[in-house]
Amino acid sequence: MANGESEVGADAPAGGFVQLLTPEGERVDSVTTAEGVTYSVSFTDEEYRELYRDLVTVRRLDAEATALQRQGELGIWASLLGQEAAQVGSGRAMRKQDMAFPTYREHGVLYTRGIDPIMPFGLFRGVDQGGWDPNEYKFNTYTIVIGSQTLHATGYAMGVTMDGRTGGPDGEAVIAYFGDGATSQGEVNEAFVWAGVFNSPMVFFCQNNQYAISEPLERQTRIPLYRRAAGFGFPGVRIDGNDVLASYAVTRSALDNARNGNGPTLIEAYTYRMGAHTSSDDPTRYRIASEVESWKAKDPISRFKAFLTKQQLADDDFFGQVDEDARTLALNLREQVLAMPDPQPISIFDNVYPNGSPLVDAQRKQFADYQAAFEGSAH
Amino acid sequence: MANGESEVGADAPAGGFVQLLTPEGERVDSVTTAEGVTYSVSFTDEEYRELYRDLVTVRRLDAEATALQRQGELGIWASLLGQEAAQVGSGRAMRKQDMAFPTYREHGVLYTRGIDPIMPFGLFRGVDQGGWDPNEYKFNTYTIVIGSQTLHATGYAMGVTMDGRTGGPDGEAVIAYFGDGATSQGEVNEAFVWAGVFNSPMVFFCQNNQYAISEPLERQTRIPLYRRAAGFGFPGVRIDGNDVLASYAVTRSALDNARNGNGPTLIEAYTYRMGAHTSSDDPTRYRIASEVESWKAKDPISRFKAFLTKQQLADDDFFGQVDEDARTLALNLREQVLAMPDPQPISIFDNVYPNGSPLVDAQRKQFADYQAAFEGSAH
Amino acid sequence: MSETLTLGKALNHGLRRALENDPKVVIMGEDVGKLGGVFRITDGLQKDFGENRVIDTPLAEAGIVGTAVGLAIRGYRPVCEIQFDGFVFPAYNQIVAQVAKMYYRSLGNVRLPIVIRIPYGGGIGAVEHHSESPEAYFSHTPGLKVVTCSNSADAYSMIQQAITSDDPIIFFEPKRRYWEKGEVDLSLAPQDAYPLHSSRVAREGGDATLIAYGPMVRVALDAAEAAAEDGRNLEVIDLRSLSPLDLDPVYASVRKTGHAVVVHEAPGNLGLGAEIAARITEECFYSLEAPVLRVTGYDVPYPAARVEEEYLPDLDRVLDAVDRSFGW
Amino acid sequence: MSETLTLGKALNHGLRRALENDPKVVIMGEDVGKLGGVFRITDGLQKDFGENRVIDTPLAEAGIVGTAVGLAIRGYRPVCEIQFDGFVFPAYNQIVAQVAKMYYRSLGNVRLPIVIRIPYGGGIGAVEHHSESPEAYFSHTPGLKVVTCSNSADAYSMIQQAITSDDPIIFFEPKRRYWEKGEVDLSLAPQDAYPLHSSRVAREGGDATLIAYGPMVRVALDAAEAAAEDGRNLEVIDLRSLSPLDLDPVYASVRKTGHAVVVHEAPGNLGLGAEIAARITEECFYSLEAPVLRVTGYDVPYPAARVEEEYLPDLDRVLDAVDRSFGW
Ligand SMILES: Cc1ncc(C[n+]2csc(CCOP(=O)(O)OP(=O)(O)O)c2C)c(N)n1
Ligand SMILES: Cc1ncc(C[n+]2csc(CCOP(=O)(O)OP(=O)(O)O)c2C)c(N)n1
Ligand SMILES: [Mg+2]
Ligand SMILES: [Mg+2]
Repeated sequence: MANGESEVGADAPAGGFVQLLTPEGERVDSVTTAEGVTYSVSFTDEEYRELYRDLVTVRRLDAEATALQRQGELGIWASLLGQEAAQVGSGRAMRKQDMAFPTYREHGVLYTRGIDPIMPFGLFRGVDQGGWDPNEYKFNTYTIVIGSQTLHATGYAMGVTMDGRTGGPDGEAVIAYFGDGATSQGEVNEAFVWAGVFNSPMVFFCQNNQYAISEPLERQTRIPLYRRAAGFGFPGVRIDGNDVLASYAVTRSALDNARNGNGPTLIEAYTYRMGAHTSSDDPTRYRIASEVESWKAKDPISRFKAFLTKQQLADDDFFGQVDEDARTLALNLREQVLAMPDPQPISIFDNVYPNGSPLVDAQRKQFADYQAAFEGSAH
Repeated sequence: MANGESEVGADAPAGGFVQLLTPEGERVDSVTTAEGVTYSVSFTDEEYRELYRDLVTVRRLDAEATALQRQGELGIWASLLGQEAAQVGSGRAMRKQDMAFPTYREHGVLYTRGIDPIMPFGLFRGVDQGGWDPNEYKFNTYTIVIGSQTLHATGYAMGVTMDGRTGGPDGEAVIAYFGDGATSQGEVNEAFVWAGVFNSPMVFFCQNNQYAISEPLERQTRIPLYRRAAGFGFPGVRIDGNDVLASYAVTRSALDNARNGNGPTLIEAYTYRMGAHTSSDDPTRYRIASEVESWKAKDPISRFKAFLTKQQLADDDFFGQVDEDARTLALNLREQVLAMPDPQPISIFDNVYPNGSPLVDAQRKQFADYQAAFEGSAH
Repeated sequence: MSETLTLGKALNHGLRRALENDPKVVIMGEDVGKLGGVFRITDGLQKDFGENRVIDTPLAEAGIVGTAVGLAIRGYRPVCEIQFDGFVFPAYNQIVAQVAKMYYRSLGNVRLPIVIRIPYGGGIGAVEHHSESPEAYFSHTPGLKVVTCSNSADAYSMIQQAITSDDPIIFFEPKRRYWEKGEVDLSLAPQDAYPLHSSRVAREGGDATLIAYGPMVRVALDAAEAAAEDGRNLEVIDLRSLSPLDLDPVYASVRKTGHAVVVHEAPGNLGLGAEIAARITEECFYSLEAPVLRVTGYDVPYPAARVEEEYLPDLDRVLDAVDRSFGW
Repeated sequence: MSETLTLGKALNHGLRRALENDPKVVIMGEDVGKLGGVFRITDGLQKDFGENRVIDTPLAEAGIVGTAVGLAIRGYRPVCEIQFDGFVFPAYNQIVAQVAKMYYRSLGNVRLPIVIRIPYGGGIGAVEHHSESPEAYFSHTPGLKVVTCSNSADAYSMIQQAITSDDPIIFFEPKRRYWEKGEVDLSLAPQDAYPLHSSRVAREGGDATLIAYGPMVRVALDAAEAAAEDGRNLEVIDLRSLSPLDLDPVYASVRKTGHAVVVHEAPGNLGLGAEIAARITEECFYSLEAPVLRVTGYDVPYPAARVEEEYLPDLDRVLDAVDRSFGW
């Protein structure tokens, strides 16, 4: 239960969280927080099934990426395994006009925005730094420096206000993603200051996956993270981050508040990073198997499958088909990754400045001459 | 009333504050906050009179500094006018073993630590950057970059814990001073994170004097500043910053909590900067006279004088003597300032590195040779 | 329409023009609104353009630059004021890791037409952190452009050119020259003014080349005056653009004079003088009659006000270097 | 007691010695405890010295360095780990405005014996911000000392020397050399080792002088090997100390060879090569047969992994520069 004391579900952390679907796949009709805010969802059967499809698809694509990395086809991969519900729910909660500022792990959000999942693979393969047009996709480039994107999001949101694009259901809202570790960064807290002072149309979406690489949550805070918002004068809500329905309901409500001109909200999605931090990491050095096991029981997909099954919203044919479709997509992704051309060496001199620079131009020319001479020589 | 809803005194801001002496000079016996913490003081008559003496003295010294600046004897001066109670109360609340980390405005705290008031004048006259030994005086050098000292204080406090110097009444505590504007800096919020995570023996003492140069409080926050602490998991208390008794009582209690191992507290001293930000500033450009007038009625010294008079703790002879003594101290300060020698030009090469540097040595020598040649020449 | 204006007032006029010419231009920073900035460079602008165009921000430099990035992504052209040189460092991460790199990162998809104005340099009798010259930290950073002005006319035009440029630009303002007067043609459109990233011969001469920028141009010109009395004709080049450097006029001059002295306030070690000396030597190896000499701040933290004159390059130190060059 | 150790393991041993030798030494940073650091440089240290000596900190670099300042005032000797070069910038304000200046500010009363370890440089196929060479930003800052090691023996001794020094030191670790092996004498006390702030001739030769540091020393040595096959004898100098620079061995070499090439990964513009070139020219003006040439990273943001080899100086580019120097 958000900000409240009562708990929902045996699996809730102290202080509770908003949960609309239990780990066992039971639907909770609605949750009313201590502040009197009620959260619920109403989806058609088809919409429920599509949410399931999203969850399975993003997990499957993620698994493919992990495999590609192991096979040496990607330089690194930051897996979202375990965080599918947080990402799919919040991503689907966005409206068309909303803008997202991701970290390096929001592949699931990206997918739900309707963006071709290949988009971030240039970054992870090492052929580019993630070069797309944020305004075209309403999805900023991945940000690797922890926390910096929260200020970008806040500035963008200030611009939304200045453009007069808040104050009604057609208004625009902005969502900034970040992790539990990021909450310690000064810049993130400055974003909280700014969003409060300018009443910006912002949702701060914190995926608390319990770890910042090896460091457990206690290294970042001694109280639940959602309570940080109170210190800056806006609401903080904790959700069961493994419950796609809670993620959807609370994010949708917060985004709508923002677009209506009611200012920012912090959402803490309480979840778990099931895999390594990235493919370079070895989590066995800092956490015990039983902890991972206990989170397996809260898996976002199996609970949703259980729900669909119990409610007879889907059958094995459907599940099989979803798996099959996801597999096709994944294989397609694999092909696209393998087909990615390496950048031209000379391209390292491109896109340094919109207006160019004589220094860079001179170096480009020198480089070209050197390359040419080289190719001409015995080497 | 701290964190609570009920107000004490007609002059309290919304949300209330801890006040033990009203603007009219009425003593409030004790204040119990919504959290059930009771604050009170019990001073001997002599101690009350000494507090008054402190207040008058630091104001008088400050006025002398302002005059010295106008006369061109100081490069700049950051006046504490109006903030005497916050500083004297919190300064006197420190125990001998406690350590303070000031900004550039804590002349009153410095004075109550028993330090010769001349100490920071090297900085303001431009003969040095404020060069004293923090450990000798248990008072760090003035910090000009907004907020940075809060992290230094937190690190020092971590060291106190590591040294096993907390956990009892002899324990050490650390107090960090900063302004309302500083609360927006990322580094200050990182200090809150750290102090919370390491349960550091810290008091964060924020003098909310309503302005950061020209910017009013609304530019930094939309809720009262003391509530920031809740976001980081430790208590925040607002006090009437113009009430030396509240400042003393709450700071003493917070420092004692810290030294006993109970972790950090944020104190917001709600006060007002009666003068300009510094001697370089022109406050008429951004605030109206009536606002300043309304704060005059809450003057920390006149209320204390009224209290002493009403309680017959002091008479005109005493007040006259205090003024006279303060005047003597101020004239003494003036003489010391005027007698401050200018630094030797060559001293710019001193104290760059504990172990020296050949680069600096070479430049020192070159400089000396150049100076010598110059003096030898026609110039 | 030529007027005599202080450098500070010329900047103020330039900013006003920029606000008039493009509704997407916004000014943001600490105290830039009601107060008009601690140096009054933004004086009167909030009054005339409103709180949405001239924004008093929270006291946090990373926030100023970080939100400017977001505003730029949204289509705005933010002009950030950093109150003093020594206070830009909380924003350093945003500047070097985000502002400088987003165009590259996004393969040219994101332009950040951000200008970061920084009053810099010493000589005003201030306390610590108020007199620094951090330009090398930015000039060494690919993706940023760095410029500085030395006189009112340049101040007026260059600030407008910087704002209309799509490149992220660090705009250094020589704070101790804010009160120096000069002629400004207020009718000059930015596109007709001298190009932003070009250096300029500020004084012609054939005997030795003085290279300076920002607050030191005046010192170099004064030194040249004094040298002229002794029959030595010094050419003075005002760099104006610190990144990229425009050194062709410098090379041309050095090929003519054979002697070069670079002057700046920043510490010498890895200051701009190092790069300029290295490049001159590479380009003019056979013309140089002496190594390029540097007259700079010393490699110590900026000293207390009462000794800052010892730290700052002055006419005598410049002439001494010229003498040393001739005596090599 | 000589052992073959990787550079990373040598650092680990050096840190262990430092923790053993002085109870005031504390290691702090992100993931330095249980994980032993993302490069395992602090592997096993928390286990053996406890959580008060090897501290996993919150994820905030300004906090790491800022609290280290306070710990140092309290009498500790903090060794901060910054996880990667590109993540030092949130701490930049604390480093340049506090760590570098507190000794000066306090007239010598406050010593901050802080070491800030930064794995730096490219060549490991990483994503953005993980391959940068920001040493010039620190070397330009008075009050800081800056060192880097190029081999296991130096790594072992230099980290201990840096920790025992009372100066604040930025310690750059050549991350792509972490896995290179070398002989280390583990019985060598830091005070008996080669002095921390001295450069060293890594290979003698009389025809041209190569100046390199950190990860590029290996490249320079390989280039010298290759040149030797062609009959050219290159002297290689490993700078080790980046601030202050110890250039006397460089001058001696250049006076002998007349040809100098500086090699570093950082962008050329205002990189250390600029300062070194300027100083060599000043000191060895009449010995130089060609200008000092620089082989450096280009003045672009660090590129994507699949083209980083094009960006990084390699043997061929070094030899090309040597050729150009001889052909001047
Ligand atoms: C400023 C900065 N410091 C350090 C890092 C290295 N780093 C990358 S991810 C990470 C942990 C992030 O943890 P969290 O914010 O919880 O996000 P998660 O990876 O768990 O999704 C760290 C320390 C970085 N990218 N940026
Ligand atoms: C990082 C930084 N930015 C800007 C400044 C310039 N500056 C000096 S004092 C000040 C306002 C501080 O306000 P507050 O924290 O409320 O303290 P007060 O001066 O009111 O006591 C500013 C912006 C600075 N010193 N440091
Ligand atoms: Mg995490
Ligand atoms: Mg204030």
